[in-house]
Amino acid sequence: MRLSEVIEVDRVFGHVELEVVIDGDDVLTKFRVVHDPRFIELAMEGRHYLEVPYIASRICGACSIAHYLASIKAIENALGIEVSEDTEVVRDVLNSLQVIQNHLIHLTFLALPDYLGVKDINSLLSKSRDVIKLVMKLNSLILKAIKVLGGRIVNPNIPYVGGFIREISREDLNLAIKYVNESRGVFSEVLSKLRLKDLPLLKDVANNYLVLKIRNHYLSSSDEVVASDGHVFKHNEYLNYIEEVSSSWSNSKVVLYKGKPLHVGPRARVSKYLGIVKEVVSELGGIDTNNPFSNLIAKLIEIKYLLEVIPNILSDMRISKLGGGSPHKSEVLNGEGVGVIEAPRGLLIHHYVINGGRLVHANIITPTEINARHIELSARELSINLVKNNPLNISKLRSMLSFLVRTYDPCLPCAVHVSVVNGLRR
Amino acid sequence: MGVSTAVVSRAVITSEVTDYESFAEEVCRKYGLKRQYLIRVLQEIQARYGYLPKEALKKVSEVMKIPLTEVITVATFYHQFRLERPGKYLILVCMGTACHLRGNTQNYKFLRTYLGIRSGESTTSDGLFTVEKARCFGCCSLAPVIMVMSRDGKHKKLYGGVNPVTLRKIINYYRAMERKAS
Amino acid sequence: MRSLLERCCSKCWHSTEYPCRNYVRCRLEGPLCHDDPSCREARRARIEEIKYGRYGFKIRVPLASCSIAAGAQEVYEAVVKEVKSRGIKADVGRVGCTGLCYLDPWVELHRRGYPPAIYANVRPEDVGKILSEYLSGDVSSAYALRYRTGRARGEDKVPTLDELDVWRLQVRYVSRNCGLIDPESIEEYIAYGGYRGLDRALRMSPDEVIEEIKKSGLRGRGGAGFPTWLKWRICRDQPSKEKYVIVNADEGDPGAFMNRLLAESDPHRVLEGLIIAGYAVGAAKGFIFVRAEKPLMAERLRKAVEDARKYGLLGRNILGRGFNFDVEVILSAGAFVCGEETALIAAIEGRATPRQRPPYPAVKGLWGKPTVINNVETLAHVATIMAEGWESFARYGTEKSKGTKMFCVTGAVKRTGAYEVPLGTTLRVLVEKIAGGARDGRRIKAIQIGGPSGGCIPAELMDTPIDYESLQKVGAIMGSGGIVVIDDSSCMVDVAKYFTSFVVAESCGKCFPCRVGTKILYDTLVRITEGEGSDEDLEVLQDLSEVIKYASLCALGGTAPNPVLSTLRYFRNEYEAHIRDKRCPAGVCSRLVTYYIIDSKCVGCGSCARSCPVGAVSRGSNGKYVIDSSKCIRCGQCFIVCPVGAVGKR
Amino acid sequence: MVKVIVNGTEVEVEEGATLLRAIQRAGYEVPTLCLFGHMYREASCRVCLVELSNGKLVPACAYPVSEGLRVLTDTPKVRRVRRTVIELILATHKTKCWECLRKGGHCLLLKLASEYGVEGIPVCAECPLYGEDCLVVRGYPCLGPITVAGCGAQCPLSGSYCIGCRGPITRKDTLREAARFYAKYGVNIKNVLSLATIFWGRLSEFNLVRSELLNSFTNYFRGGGP
Repeated sequence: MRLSEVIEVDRVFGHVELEVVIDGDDVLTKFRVVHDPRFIELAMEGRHYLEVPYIASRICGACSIAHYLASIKAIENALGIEVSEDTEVVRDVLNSLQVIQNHLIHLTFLALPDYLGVKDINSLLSKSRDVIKLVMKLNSLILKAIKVLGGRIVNPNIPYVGGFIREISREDLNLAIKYVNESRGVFSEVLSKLRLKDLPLLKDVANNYLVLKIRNHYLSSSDEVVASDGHVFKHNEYLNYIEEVSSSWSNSKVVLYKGKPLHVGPRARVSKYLGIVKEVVSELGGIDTNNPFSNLIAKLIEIKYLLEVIPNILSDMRISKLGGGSPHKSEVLNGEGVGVIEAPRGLLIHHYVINGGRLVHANIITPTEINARHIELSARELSINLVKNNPLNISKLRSMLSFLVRTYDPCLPCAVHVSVVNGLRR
Repeated sequence: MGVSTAVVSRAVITSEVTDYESFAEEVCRKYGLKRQYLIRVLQEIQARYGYLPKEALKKVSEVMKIPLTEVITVATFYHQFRLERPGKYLILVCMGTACHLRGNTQNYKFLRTYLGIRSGESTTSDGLFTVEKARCFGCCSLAPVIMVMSRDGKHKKLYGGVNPVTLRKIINYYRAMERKAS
Repeated sequence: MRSLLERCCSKCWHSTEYPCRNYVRCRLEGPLCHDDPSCREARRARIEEIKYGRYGFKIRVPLASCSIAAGAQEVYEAVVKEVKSRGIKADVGRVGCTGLCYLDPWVELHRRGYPPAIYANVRPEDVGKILSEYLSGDVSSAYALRYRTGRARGEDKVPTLDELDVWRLQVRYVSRNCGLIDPESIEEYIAYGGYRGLDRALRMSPDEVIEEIKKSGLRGRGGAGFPTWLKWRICRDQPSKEKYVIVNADEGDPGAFMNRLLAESDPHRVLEGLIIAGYAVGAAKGFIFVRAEKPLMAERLRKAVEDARKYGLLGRNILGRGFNFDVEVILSAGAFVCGEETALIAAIEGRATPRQRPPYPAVKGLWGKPTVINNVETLAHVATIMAEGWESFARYGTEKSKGTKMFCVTGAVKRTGAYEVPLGTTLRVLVEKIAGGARDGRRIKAIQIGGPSGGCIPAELMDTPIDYESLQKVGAIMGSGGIVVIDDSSCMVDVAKYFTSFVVAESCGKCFPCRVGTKILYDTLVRITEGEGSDEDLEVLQDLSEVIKYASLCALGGTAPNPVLSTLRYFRNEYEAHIRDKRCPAGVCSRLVTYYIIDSKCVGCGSCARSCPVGAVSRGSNGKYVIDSSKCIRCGQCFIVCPVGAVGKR
Repeated sequence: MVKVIVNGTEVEVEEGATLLRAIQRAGYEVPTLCLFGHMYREASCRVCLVELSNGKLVPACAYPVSEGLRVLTDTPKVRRVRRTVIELILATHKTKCWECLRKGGHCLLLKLASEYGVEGIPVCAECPLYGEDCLVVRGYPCLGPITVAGCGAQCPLSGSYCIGCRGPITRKDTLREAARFYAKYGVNIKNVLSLATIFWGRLSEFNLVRSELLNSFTNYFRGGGP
């Protein structure tokens, strides 16, 4: 039985095509990113290190905070700049808030329609208008919290190399706490109204993943990465284990961990730190971390857990003065550093080499790039299951495969920040 | 219009009368120190010296109790008044419409280059000639027209239909007169 | 009787303290209070003497600013010397200017019985020859005769004034005495019918005077064309006791000199109009606001005021009617903005900045009192209308624009001069027939009418009748009456730049649109004429001009963009030539013109090299001269001085 | 009392009042800049122009009311003229907004300019930070002095320095003054320029900005002084 389908996946961040070729019983899937490269890393080269975060945060509007913070961490790591624990905590909280906001948007607008078996958001609006309204209210609350700590809802400007430009005071934190508490109530309402169908069944063929080791609370950052096989390595040794391979059919590169494909993201984080989030998991009816589709459940879990834990983190802080003062003047002007952070869609790595205060080399590895090969494998597995026993139903195949790609929540603009054309990269 | 506020008085030709203050006061008294006759006072001062010396303006403002800024405002607003000491002969190039169309702009440029007047200035270095643009004299049939006036106002002659050739003759005529006088 | 104005005998009791009501009429038709043939005969003889001189031979020489500039003073002295040295029995009289400037300096010889002959472009050395020819009865070398008497040789060969287009097509309603009477003699003015208007007006009530002016349809000749009677009516109805009347003799328009001509040739007519205006409006004080830059004009007006005061026509209880009115001549230091009513008032009060209207000056003007401001020509018309009756004025002109108007036609015309034509005459008649059309064989490209506030009309629209409404329609304004004829040797962008530079200099700087807007217009035009213009510059010019027009506080700013708007409207192709092909069609904008020497014509005389201020001209190997365009500052001197026209423009 | 019709609504004002009083009484708003109560009512800024029924534009602040006067305060013609007049006023206004006491919301010209879409005023005019807490004073290479206002100075408001996302000011005098301001507080122009390349690197105006800033900056150090 011969079949060749190219599926333009809609309701994702950016443009991607999934090509499925079935010839007899061997199935080939290609995850083709059609975005043209934006050479962001080249744009960063030659820049003064204080300007790099501003460019990094503009790689993509969805997780601009993740890129911004990762860039700051990479610079601080390169120049050996220490920051206080409180600064790290506020940065993690800020990052977690954007993770929540991203999950919300992805769930309601991109993935939920499949989940509830409707065509798209418009039909969803007509059927469950109140849910959408609630989610919007929730989203605006989260954004207000982000504005308090980050200065702006997108492209934050309060966090700065070495701390914060503007002083973050007790009132700011209390204000953020107020918003998060309020949004927790709204989220529980949303959950009650949502009648979630059970997810399609699929076995993860290569269930190895990478997650950032947490420092203290869930989603806190540290400088170590832990793998599914238990191996822990320092973030600046990532090159020994992670390699970027250019794929001939996609503009985005593909990442392998010790030669094997892997996945990152909420499912990886939850499966690694199931212990911490187990009450929430049970409340939401458990999770099969081996099923790629359970990424959606993992997102719900992360939202619920973070909304409960953030207020406590912020209120526990005994800060006197955070940030403000004159600009950061670093004596050290040369160095190489790596900044790693858990972006909403998974592990994000910024690797800078700074010489004379100027960026000489930059390498950014984004979660979607890491997930690329894994999506192809899962898609292959899913198509095999669909085609194997029952008669070929093209439209079902297309919708299921699109649903699968959507659960990975790929963010294509991030995936192609550097050209794949061989030879260009030094 | 050639009136540059940087007041540079080069008294090259020294024989002039310099009783600025006393004359200014006398004129002010003549018009009864009334604010309304400020322009008339300035006109008489200019008639006597060919320009408005700074000292005279200060005196006028003092005597007529008008702020000096106000006096300067009037002195600089009107086209007729000059704050800088003109040369012995004042060449006024008419900028009326007919004269402009018949080439007086080029004549003005020619005079400045021919007499070697530096940009920003309007008087020759030897203080003999000042070249200025003037408002329409009203004898458009003779366009393009220039008027040569001596600083003390005794000599006033108008030349019509000028071009670089005749301008050179006029300049040489006055230079000859000046050489004969000295 | 030494002068018409003195008492003819002891019976006449007229004096400034006890003025006789019929004093004016009595000068010519008198004596009225007593019947004495000798007094009547004395008057007739005196009038005869005024017209034909003591010995029946009168020589008239025009001494107005423009004629003096053309050398009339030397001609006058030559005539006096010639008459004294040859013992000729003749009176040499000074007169005003007829308006035929291209004749200046001219001389008129008039012997009783012989035709009065006008000789043109007289040089002092020609005087002797002309006198002897005329005395011998030969008038063949005259330019024109006022009328023929049939007793002189060569009379038929010489045209009379009425046969010349330049005179025939004119209606000299207000400028009738110009060039005929001695401007500084009140006696001659009265001898030719002067002050009859005032006499008639004082016999009527002020309202009747206003009614008469209303019937005549007279509108302001200063430029706006506001009905004169309405301005007077509003001022008259104001309750305030103290009112003023002002003659606006500032005439700041470059290229316009009809007010100066009128005031220097027939000052009393203007003064008479002012007194009538004062009477009609109920003012006790009048001002004449004249530029110090026109000294002769100011002097003649001041002399007229003195004479009028001396003979009881000014001051207390004029002509025994209980009407007190005095006049003061104010010298303005010369600002174009003073032409605007409120700025003129501010100038008299101290500094010339216009004020927002309303309140209009007629309601609240000089020192807060109701003030009427009229143009020189308007008041001259008032005096003539009152003397001749309103029908004599209403006979001319169109339905809405009545009467005649003086225009100064200058620029590229054969016969530059000031001509008075009835409103409604077309531009073509004025420019081609009266002023003789284009000169030195060029083609007329545009007519600029209305001075810096006016506009440029293309030659195709020359058949537009001259009146307030139709000129407005084609984008120009009547203005004070300055008409500059532009031929194809001038560049319209340069003309617009010239007028804008004038307005930038004259703007009083009070309101933003005019102060800043005109400067931006000027800078844009300079950029265009230097070849750095771009297409959106044209939009900036168009758009900014319209805003300046709407937003400016006074008429100066309101009309400042007219030259730009009209040249953009009719001569857009020239703008585009400057911008797109970096070329000035007329070869005026020096930055876009390259001068070169045409080898075939160059005779190697070297005058171009000598005249070049920057030494850009050098002698080539073949004896011909070459211009180094890198050094050339494009001043055009070589082009001017080259005797054989070997300098070409590209 | 005199009856005046403002934008169709009738209103009564006392004799001799100005049109502005009538307009305000009818509940409409007309911007004024140069009006200063009884001290200065010369209608020289022309910002308060309104349109009469005959299409003429008159300044509301000085135009006396008359019976049955009809006036429109917001026609397209009025808006266009007002916009250009504001531009002309701005052209002659010294925009050293960083040192102006009216910055941060008290600048009438800025309000008018933003309402009528006239650009050219630095972001500093909108930024409330003054004296020590101004980011340039604290040594940050804030691009506020040389970036076009209009964003409400969001970044400085939230604490960080402006990185010029609304495009450069192209007025030479403002750029020179800004360079002096930077030099005065030890902010190196090189940092400012390099930061500016993020958004302005490709703009043609950028060379103008760079040359102006560099010349006046070097003059400053060659004894030019602030």
